[in-house]
Amino acid sequence: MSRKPLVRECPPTTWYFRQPRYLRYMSREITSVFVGAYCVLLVVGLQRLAAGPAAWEAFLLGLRSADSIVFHLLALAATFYHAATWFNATQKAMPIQVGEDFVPGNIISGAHYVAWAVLSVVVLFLAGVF
Amino acid sequence: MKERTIQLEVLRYNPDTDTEARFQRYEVVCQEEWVVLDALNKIKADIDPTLNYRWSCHMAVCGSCGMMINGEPKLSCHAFLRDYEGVIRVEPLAHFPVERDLVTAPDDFMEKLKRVKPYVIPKEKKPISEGEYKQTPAQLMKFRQYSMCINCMLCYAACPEYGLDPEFVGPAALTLAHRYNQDSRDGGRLARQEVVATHEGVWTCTFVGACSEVCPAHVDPASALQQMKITSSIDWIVEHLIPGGKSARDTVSREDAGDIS
Amino acid sequence: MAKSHKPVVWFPFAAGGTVIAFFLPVIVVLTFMAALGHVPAGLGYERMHAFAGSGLGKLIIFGVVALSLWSSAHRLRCTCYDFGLRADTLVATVLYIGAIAGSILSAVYLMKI
Amino acid sequence: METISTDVVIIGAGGAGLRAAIALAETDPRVRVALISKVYPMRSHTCAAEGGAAGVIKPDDSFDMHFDDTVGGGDWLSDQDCVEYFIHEAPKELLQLEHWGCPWNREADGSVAVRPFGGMKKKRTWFAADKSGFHILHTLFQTSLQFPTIARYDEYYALDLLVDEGRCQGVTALEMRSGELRQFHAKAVIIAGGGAGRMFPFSTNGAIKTGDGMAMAYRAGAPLKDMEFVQYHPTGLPNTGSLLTEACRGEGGILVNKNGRRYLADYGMGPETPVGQPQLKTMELGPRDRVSQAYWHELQKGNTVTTQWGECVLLDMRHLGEKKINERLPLVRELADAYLGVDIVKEAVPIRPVVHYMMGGISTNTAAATPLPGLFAAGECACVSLNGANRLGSNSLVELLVFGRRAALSAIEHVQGLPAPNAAALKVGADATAKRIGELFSRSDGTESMSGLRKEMQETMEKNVGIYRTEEGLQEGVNKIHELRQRYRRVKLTDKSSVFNTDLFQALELGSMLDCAEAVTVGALARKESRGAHQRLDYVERDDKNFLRHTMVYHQGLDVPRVDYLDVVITKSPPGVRDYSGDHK
Ligand SMILES: Cc1cc2nc3c(=O)[nH]c(=O)nc-3n(C[C@H](O)[C@H](O)[C@H](O)COP(=O)(O)OP(=O)(O)OC[C@H]3O[C@@H](n4cnc5c(N)ncnc54)[C@H](O)[C@@H]3O)c2cc1C
Ligand code: SF4
Ligand code: F3S
Ligand code: FES
Repeated sequence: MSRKPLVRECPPTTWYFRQPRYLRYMSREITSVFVGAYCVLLVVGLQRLAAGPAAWEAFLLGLRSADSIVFHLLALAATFYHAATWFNATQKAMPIQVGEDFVPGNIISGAHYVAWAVLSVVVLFLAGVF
Repeated sequence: MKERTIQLEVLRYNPDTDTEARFQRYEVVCQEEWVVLDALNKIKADIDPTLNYRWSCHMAVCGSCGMMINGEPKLSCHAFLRDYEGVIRVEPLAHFPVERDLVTAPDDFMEKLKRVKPYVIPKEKKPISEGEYKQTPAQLMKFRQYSMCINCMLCYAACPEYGLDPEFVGPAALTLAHRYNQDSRDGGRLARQEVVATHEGVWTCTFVGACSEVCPAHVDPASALQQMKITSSIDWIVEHLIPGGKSARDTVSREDAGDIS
Repeated sequence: MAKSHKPVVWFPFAAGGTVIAFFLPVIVVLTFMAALGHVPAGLGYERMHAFAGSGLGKLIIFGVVALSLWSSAHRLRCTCYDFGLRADTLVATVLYIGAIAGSILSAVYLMKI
Repeated sequence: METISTDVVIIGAGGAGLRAAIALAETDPRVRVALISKVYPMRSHTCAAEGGAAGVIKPDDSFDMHFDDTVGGGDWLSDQDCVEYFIHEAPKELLQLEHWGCPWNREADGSVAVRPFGGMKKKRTWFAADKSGFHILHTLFQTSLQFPTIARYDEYYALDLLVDEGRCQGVTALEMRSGELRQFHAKAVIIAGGGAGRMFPFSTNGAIKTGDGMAMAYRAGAPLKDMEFVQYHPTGLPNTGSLLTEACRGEGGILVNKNGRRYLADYGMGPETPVGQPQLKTMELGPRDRVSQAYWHELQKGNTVTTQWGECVLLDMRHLGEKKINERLPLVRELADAYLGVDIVKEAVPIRPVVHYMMGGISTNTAAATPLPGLFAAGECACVSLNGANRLGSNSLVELLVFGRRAALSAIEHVQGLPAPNAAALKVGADATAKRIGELFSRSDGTESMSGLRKEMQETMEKNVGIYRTEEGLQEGVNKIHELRQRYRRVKLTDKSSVFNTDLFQALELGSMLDCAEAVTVGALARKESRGAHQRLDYVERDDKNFLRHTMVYHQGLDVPRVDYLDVVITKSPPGVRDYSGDHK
């Protein structure tokens, strides 16, 4: 038998350079780094809040650094990107059938976007932004 | 008819003579509306009879002619020359061993298809003489999309998780399980869970979504797999967190599994 | 092939993903405003303390923090694998423990408020 | 050479082969089955069938009507005992598929839906959108996976039947990926190798439809029956030959010439029916032979539309509306759009007749048995004489099921009590195959190019054995194919590798097609009448006195084959007039 199948490995550490869609996937996954880091910041904030008014004010003041601004920009991008990919995915995870037809995916995702916008406005309002 | 000369760069590998693959460039006079497969056929007939690849239907339904075209998994009978500029690079489907030239070995995929029990395990048996199982158009639509898979394996070539972990049952096979799970005539879901709800089953999928993007039959395996993750999670909760849930489940699934033969 | 216990980690991941999507962007906006020096009124000590002091507030804060932590820990675990880090058990242990620790700490702090 | 011993070998894993395999496994789990196919089962050409499968199921329909439609559609060349058996088995088989999960379209109440089809008096075509064959094939393939007694040999190219003591007892096959020759020893062989449309340059058939099964049986001494009846489908895409299913017309599409006239009314299928209200068995729902022939006449009259792909007529479906088109004809829309750039919702599609189906094939009786003991055949490669001189659309998919199963039952009966094959005797045949292949590889005086010969064959078939035929043209065809068969002995193999050598397989396929082509031309020359798909300009009438008979062609080595005849079985329907004028008159 002269069979000698050639195995062309999928390069384990660089595969995501092969197609643009893989890069898009990886950037979605990378958002977790910033989300995670931001969560740590929230935990720290809670600790400060528990420690009393002075600690809390110091914490707020501490946010005002160049590093913090850069970090916030990144976190903002990451959370927005996460939100968009997540809402776009809902139509896949939970298709809704009404009668024979399925509700078009963009309606399901669209509804999520609307709910998201409303929720965000409510939070901003409660936080006294306007 | 408009003609156009195109350059194809095709991966060649002959186990009889080669130790590694190499690219070979062909120049082919094509017609504007041709697909890549037409160009390959022309090479085979007029330029180089030693070039090997699979094809049959030329209408995107038999699933034989999947290849990487400029790095993207495609049916070559559905890859229109009008969509390409410059040199077109043709390689065998990624993530499968290359038997020769553009011919890959699909054994792993075939084995996985079989593993998911892709046939009706009837909820209630009934003889042919009693006619058809009633199924409303709505019940049909529930699974029809998932029954459209032509087994072309493009999704396997697109899914990096399959490339990284060949144990992964993979998008098309799992979607086929979902197709039967969703069929109103079927009662075999729990039997299929033995494959679906494992690490190599849906849990290797990280929802890259490439499978659905390349699927020529619009099957949307990514969606099927997400849905199965949700049902598998609910199953798990029933089995482990609800008292009596596990034993009840087990009896059902044993009956289901025993029902076939 | 045995059935996987992945749902234990996946279910909270999915819940967390939803929480992140709906809540984190706006929360980031709030602290970002603070970072820029425009602290929203609601972030003042009094109002924050009152909010975190209430039962519902505690629940919401804990839910958001714990689920988001878990979700990002889980996703990071997969990402490590995708980058070629094959010590999955180790990575998972470290990250999940980290997430759990973070959640416990939040709970402790919340109890103090 | 490795020997694989089994009980029944099936060659071909399309609809017919898979149905046979399942029937064997279900009927007797002790029978070992070897299922050989040159492609993975789901690549078989059954997957390309679009329209649907006919079987009496609705209360307003009757077996008698299905019988009359089939016999009349076949221009009385069908064996009526066979048709009788077929129509009664048809609904059972379709229901069986339903129980196995085939996603048939449904009525609102959950019962299966049926659609109208050409030449059928009632709506009786079961369908799964316009991917009926695809769903049938995949349902069968997936169902077959649960039977451990079915051993599959995917991508094995079957070569020669092994015959000993006058019984067919096996076959030789090349494992395509290693290039190794294997011999299969069995007590019975079922051929389900599909059609041979690739003899023609312009065909709806996939690359694999090269008549290997027919040629194999033919070379082993079994006669080919009625090979001159080649069906042209009236509506193919003019460039690729891809089929636009008859369901396009069943759903209400109309055919018009360059003047916008619904020309079918001029060829005995009128009067015109209102647009969008198709009536059964008239106008666009006439039988395929008549509709294709009408195109030819329009071409002669200069009424066709000249396109960059040649002379066409137009298939207009715009009035069906987007919703119905998407629901019932999604594939058609996709095909026309992708390959021709025409959106059927907005434009009429140019189409022309295209070679589609072989009515003829390995001669079998109603029990699916060939005259060679131990050899059975089913599907398009067989001629059980259901389709006569013209197959009705949607009868073929059911034929696969009915006679695939029948072949299995006959084979089981046949193997009872048979001794194990005599391995030494069969090896003689296998060695002959090995020698043949070896010679092909080592041939140094090869002068004929494979693709060159293939092209000449296809051109000959198109030119001389088309929709309308003449003595002169057919004689030329016979001579030319005969010459090509001689030249084929010097065909040159460029690729001498052992692994997946498609150059080799194409050469072998060419050999099969040349054998089939010779049977087609010789049979057509001898049949001096016009009947169904066999139309002669020099003998324009049907001649029941001399030709109410099946043509039987026997292989004679490199010589011109011998032609013989066999009477048609008539039970209750004497030859009559084929009437497609609707209820008008
Ligand atoms: C485009 C199209 C549309 C159609 N639509 C309809 C329709 O709507 N309704 C209808 O009733 N009919 C339709 N038909 C006809 C019908 O589909 C075919 O007649 C039928 O599918 C043939 O099935 P089969 O099982 O005989 O062969 P196939 O499905 O062609 O299978 C042949 C098998 O034989 C194997 N084989 C061949 N040679 C060898 C060899 N040398 N060694 C090993 N294996 C071999 C192949 O691998 C394959 O598995 C259509 C046909 C076409 C082409
Ligand atoms: S799911 Fe789509 S891409 Fe994957 S095998 Fe099926 S048809 Fe091909
Ligand atoms: S690409 Fe792969 S990871 Fe999942 S969503 Fe598709 S199977
Ligand atoms: S040739 Fe059949 S899918 Fe491309």
